[in-house]
Amino acid sequence: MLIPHPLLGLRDAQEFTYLGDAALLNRPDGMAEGAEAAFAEYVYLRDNPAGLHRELWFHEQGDRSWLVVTRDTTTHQILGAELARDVKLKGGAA
Amino acid sequence: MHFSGLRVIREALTGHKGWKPLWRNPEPQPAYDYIIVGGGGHGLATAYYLAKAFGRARIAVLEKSWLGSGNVGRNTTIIRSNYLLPGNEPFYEFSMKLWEGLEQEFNFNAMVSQRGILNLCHTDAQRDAYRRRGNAMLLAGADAELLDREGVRAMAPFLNFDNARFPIKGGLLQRRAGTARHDGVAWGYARGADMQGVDLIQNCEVTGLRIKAGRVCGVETTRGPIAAGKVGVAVAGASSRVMAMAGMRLPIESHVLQAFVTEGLKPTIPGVITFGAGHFYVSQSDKGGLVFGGDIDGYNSYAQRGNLPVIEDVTEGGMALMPMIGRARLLRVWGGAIDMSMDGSPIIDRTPVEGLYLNAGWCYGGFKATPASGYAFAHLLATGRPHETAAAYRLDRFARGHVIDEKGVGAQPNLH
Amino acid sequence: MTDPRPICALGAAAPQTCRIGAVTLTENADLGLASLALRRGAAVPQIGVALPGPGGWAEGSGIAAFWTGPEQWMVEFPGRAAADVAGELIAAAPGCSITEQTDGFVAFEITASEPQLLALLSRLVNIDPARLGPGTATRTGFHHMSVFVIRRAADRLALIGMRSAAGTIWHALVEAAQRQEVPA
Amino acid sequence: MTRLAGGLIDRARNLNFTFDGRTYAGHPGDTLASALMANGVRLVGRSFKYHRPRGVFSAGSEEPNALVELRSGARKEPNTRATMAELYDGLEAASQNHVGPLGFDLLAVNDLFSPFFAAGFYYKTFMWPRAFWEKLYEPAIRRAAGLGSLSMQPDPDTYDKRFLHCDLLVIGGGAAGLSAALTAARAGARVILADEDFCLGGRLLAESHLLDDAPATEWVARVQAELAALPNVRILPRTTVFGAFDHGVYGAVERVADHLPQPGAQVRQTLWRITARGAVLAAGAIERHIPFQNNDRPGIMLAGAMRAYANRWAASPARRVAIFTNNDDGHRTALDLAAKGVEIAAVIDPREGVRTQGDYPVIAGLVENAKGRLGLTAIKVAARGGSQWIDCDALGVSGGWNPNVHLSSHHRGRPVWDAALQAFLPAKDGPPGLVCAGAVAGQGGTAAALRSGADAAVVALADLGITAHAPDLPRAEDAAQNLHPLWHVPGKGRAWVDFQNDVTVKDITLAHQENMRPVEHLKRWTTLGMATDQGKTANVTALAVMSELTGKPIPETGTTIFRPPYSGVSLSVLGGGDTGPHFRPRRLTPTHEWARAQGAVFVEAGPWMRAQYFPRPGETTWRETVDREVLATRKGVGICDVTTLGKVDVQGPDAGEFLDRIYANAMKSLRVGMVRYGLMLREDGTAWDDGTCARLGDAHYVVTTTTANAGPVYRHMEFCRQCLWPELDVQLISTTDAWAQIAVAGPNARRLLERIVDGFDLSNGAFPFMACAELTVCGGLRARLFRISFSGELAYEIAVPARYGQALAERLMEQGADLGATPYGTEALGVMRIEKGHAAGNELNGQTTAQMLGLGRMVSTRKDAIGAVMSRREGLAAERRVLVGLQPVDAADPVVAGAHLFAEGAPQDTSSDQGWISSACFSPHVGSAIGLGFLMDGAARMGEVVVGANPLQGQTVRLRVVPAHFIDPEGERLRD
Repeated sequence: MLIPHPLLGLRDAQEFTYLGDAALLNRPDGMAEGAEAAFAEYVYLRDNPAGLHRELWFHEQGDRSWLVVTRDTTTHQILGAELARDVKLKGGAA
Repeated sequence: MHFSGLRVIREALTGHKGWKPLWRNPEPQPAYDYIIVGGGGHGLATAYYLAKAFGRARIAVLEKSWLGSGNVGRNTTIIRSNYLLPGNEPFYEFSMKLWEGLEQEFNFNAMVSQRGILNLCHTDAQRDAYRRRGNAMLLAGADAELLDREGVRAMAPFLNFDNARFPIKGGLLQRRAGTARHDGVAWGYARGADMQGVDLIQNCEVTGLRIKAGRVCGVETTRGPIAAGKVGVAVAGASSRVMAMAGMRLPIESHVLQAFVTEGLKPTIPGVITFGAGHFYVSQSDKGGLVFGGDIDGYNSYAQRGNLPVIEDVTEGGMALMPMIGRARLLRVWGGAIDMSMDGSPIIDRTPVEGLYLNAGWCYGGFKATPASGYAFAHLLATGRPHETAAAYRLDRFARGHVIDEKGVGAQPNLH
Repeated sequence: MTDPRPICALGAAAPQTCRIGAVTLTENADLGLASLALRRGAAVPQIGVALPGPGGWAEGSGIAAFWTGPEQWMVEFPGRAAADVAGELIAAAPGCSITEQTDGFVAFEITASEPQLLALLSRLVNIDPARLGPGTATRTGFHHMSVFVIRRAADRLALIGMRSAAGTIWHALVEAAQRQEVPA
Repeated sequence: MTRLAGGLIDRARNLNFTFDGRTYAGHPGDTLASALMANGVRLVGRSFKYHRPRGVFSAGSEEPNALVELRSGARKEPNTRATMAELYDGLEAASQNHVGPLGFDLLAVNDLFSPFFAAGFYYKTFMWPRAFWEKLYEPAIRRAAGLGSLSMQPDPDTYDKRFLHCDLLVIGGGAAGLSAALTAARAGARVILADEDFCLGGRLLAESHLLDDAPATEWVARVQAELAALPNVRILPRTTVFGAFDHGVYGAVERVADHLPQPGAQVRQTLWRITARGAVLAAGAIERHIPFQNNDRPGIMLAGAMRAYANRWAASPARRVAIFTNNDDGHRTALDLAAKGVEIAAVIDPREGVRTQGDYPVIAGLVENAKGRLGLTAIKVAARGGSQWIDCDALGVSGGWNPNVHLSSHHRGRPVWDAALQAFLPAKDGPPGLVCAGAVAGQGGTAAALRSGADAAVVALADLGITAHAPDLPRAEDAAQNLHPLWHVPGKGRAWVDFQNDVTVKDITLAHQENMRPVEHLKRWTTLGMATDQGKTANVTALAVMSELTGKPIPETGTTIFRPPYSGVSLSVLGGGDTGPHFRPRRLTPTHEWARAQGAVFVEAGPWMRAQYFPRPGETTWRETVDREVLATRKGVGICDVTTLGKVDVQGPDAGEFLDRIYANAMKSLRVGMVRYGLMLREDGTAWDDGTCARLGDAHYVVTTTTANAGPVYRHMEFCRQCLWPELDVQLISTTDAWAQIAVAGPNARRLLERIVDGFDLSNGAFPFMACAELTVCGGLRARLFRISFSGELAYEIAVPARYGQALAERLMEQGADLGATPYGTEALGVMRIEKGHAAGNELNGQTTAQMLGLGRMVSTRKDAIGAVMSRREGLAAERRVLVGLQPVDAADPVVAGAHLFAEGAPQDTSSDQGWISSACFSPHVGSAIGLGFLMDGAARMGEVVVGANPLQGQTVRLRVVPAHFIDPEGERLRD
């Protein structure tokens, strides 16, 4: 697998560590009302789609950037990758 | 038709004319009391026990492809009950006991072979953890032995004892563990279920769940709608896709696990051996192939195939552990989509939809659970109550904080 | 009281060097290193070398730098391992986050003719040589670790990895060079 | 001898080799198979199940029969295809899978009983008595099964792994591959041309027809020379591309030295990991056979292979041969062999109105049986006039060709049936970027293959934005095959479909009868296609037979997809990167060499090697050593390298806020110059990691992690920084290796340190417990000092740049000689932390909570932090097992980690289980073994006696529950 790093181009996926669904960017507010239910969903439930999946990869053996990669889980085709930091600053993962 | 050695001889002498189909190819009926979605090992076992042990009738198994095409058709065939946590160990030990009488029960040789599983340890902390686990196994009525280095050497002298990065310090041995012929298990259950009158319907994909007023009343399939009293879903690998039809999100990610087999070799390896310092486990099939595996590829996937780095990584682990396998050749690699749950343990539970039941989240360990999973799921479907050994496998354990996390790695499926 | 004597990453008092066929491997024990990260809104500091963009390595006068991550660089101070290079950098780049890294790493300098160097590279890391021309640097996987690979010139490569793994890295380099030497 | 004239072998040189101990001679250019054939050896191996005698069947990697054990000793390589083994001088080969001599295999008795061994028979028997399976049946089956055997010795050869990058990977160096490579090369693309053979040319080498009026080898040589001269082309002969993986990554194995007599120090094989922007699959086609009764006799082989042996290797399996074909290609074999002086007994061709194309008789009919147990002697031909036996010593069979689509379905795309060609063509949804050419794409004629190779290259390169043009290609034949489908010859007896696994038409019929009809059931029930040849010559034929039985067309009966590897790959080359002591990186502490000189025994701690203990002369057990180290530390001063703890530099104006969010407890409020113990939770609320957080400046903290979690914690911190709170101005960098950190512990610790610091006030008032500072030591050496204690003693950790770690250790020992300075290792460290009740990896095992660890109050409720919310879930809050100390009632009793805890008198079973012992050691301070454990309601049970049960080792010990502080419970020593 090759990950299209937005700054470094195609890189061997072996350099990366996978975390999971990019929805993990949207951490609930721990001080808010009903936080426990929101966290239970955040921590444990996943869409797990067969198809396009926005997901977090960490360039652990590279530049230490977290990326949001859009990948098809049925074909492994990758449609794009962004710096997770930029995605979060733009308002989080949809 | 009863199978036996005598029968084989008689048929051999009369030109094999008497063999009957192992199961029928029935047309789907308009309605059933019980529909099991998924004709893999767990689905077939569920139907079998539902009919045989719980006396239920009007049961259908719907399989989108061929019977046994689930993960029962592509795994490394290991059976064991060497678990630590009380939510798991009694269940897997129950499964082990079912394995031990399985072939006689369903009159089909699934080649259950109790040649033992040896988990190697390489540090003192690992040995402490194995001791805790071995004791948990004994306390639950299973068998376990703690071997020291020399004990391991006596069993497996070909391991790398002298030149290893992580020296072998000992191992946890479960002698009753071993392997079973995976396809044989599926076929044995399928044949047994069919003999009990269960309709096994192949090439019948469920495309929708019919739910009225919070209650399931049937399924939509590629072969038309079928009404049902209760629906049990046992489609590990695709659980999220099927349960999405009921509007549910699951604590599951689908991942790919690769497995490997070498060309056939004369007897080389005694039982199952797992490498505690690298991701590698191995056994030898009756045909002589070394069957081995390792870690999952680690990313969400339904593609049923993996990538080269894991192939190299697993093989590297094998070479580090038993360098004498180097001149064997890898014959085939395959990958299966598996349900990786958020705590590494399965789910056998009712769902918020009445009459809809879920059997899922088997991670890479569903095969060994096949008998108990089928039995416990049948118990739940038939009685509405969880089987005593599967009572912890609840869907709400995550929200409530009763996770069953054998590895202690938390809510990250690719680490389990 | 005498000054304590440093040792090299490979464990000896003097750096190792080794010639295998056309390849020369040298432990560069004199390389001073400090990391530099920009704080929010900070301007890129003037430190005597133009800080390069992603994948870049640039040389100034007695100083060099390579990109390590978004708004992060490693600054090289050749021959100045004994100096407080981080302290100097803090002075030169006020308002930046500077961390001394000299002892965090071991640096190996590799020289060989370009074809030999590229053949060696193919045994070390999965980086397309076409994208690792002179003046580039990148961090990548190497024997279950990560290393920085710097193409200092057509015939010079530096490989910088965890100091504690110096022995493993050295072994891997020597072995790769030896495999290269065996006539195929 | 059946050596013919001509061929691509070097007759000037002889190569001697042995097969089953007999010496033969061949020539450079031979394979083991061709050399055996030229020497008249027909019986080469035995089949898997019935141990039927077998000979060479093919001329390539599809070979199902001619498997040998190659070489000897530790280099013995089982299941090697004789057709792929390039001959070298001194080659040793032995037949395999027989008991007794190859010609008289005792296990051939299986063949007599074959009616009992029909498809799936073993699923129906061997069930009683139950215990007999493992004891009797299975061992017997295992001994009979398998093929070759391993030497059981480590592989002595070396292997290489390399990466390559290219624009176009051309797989296959035949007509299509060469033309594709030439096209791409001339366009300036970076090209890799890989072929599994040792000569380029593919099928061109096996044919007699001309290219531009010259032998095809001339064109091959010209193209090869041009390609070899171009800097943008790399030719990889002897290289099998075995797998197509994601995003243009291909795995290939080059057999670098397998053809050399002495592999010696040379790399034997190289694993190439090729990243290709595009690829052309030009792997040719594999001929299929036509099953008939006893069609597995040695001497019966693929007609195309027979032609290849004649043309390329100048070898014929016999002087008198027959051909059985359903297409024109079989006639070509007859012509070529006849031209070489081989007698053609007949060409048997079932097609209507086929005439001879040369000087050989044609019989319109079918071959329906064969004679000659150890080598063919005659075939029975059924023709219109009736059946007759025809004497011949070899038979070439051609049932058409199956395109070699394997790699195109490695992404699980299904091959597509082409009714006109009667063959499966590559999947439409094959690997992106892979274009098929030549016979793979159904373009099997030479002219068509040449053209389609060039076209494929143009198309593949166009995708990459590279313009290429087809070169001028030589004139070549393009004869049609005129194939008439014939999948097997009906009749009695056994007709083999899958040779190696002994799957016959009858087995498929039985599978059909028993409703094992889906192709996957068929394969699994009969073991079809599961042999070392992966069914290359069997799968499509089997499908066709099943299709005949079901009455459904072939594509509806099923297709099978292929999985990697294309052909067997040695585990040595796949896993030959980092093995043995180099399996994983070995990280050494800065004091490693020094510790070694002190006689330290080392232990693996994850990737690190740490000093476990420092035995002294006269000490006979490790316990003796560890007790001494502990007591010396507690009485005087001990020093221990703790560099392995993870260290992360946290800087920036928001560093404090950031740390507040990742630690369960507060950090922002930490004063500059102070250190605080920190507990990190996972987001699921479980305790994860602990360490210290030191504030070195307003915007500068240094965080330590446990050794094991250094990597994961850093990753998590970057996740928090980049993904959760990018608005915080904070920068992170690991400094684990940069600092040599040494613990100095014991009542004399201060006195010792005072001797090395450069005028720094270490008094309790100036530098109290949990203080930190940056300072210099030993006359100007930069250092950091932390007053923290893991041992429970007055203790410090001092850090200096890593290169000075050894010097610092030496200096401390030197300066502390009169203070009792003693180096201690991880064992003594463990003993002291257990005595002090500090949690470590055994307690922080990812399954415990802050509450269980007695740290519940550290989880602040006044702020949001990772894991805080989930730590309050009912299941976690209800957890009653908490950390306690355990001491044996009888001081002589052992305490064992991993034992389970029970109330006295309670039954020892899962339901009564009250906890477990997590850590244990002998405490020289207490004078007995002690332990830490998690016990139900432990805090309320101080003084109670419980039972520690270790049934695994037959131990049951009475233990008193005590506070988890065996030493200095008030913490006076460390604050002193």
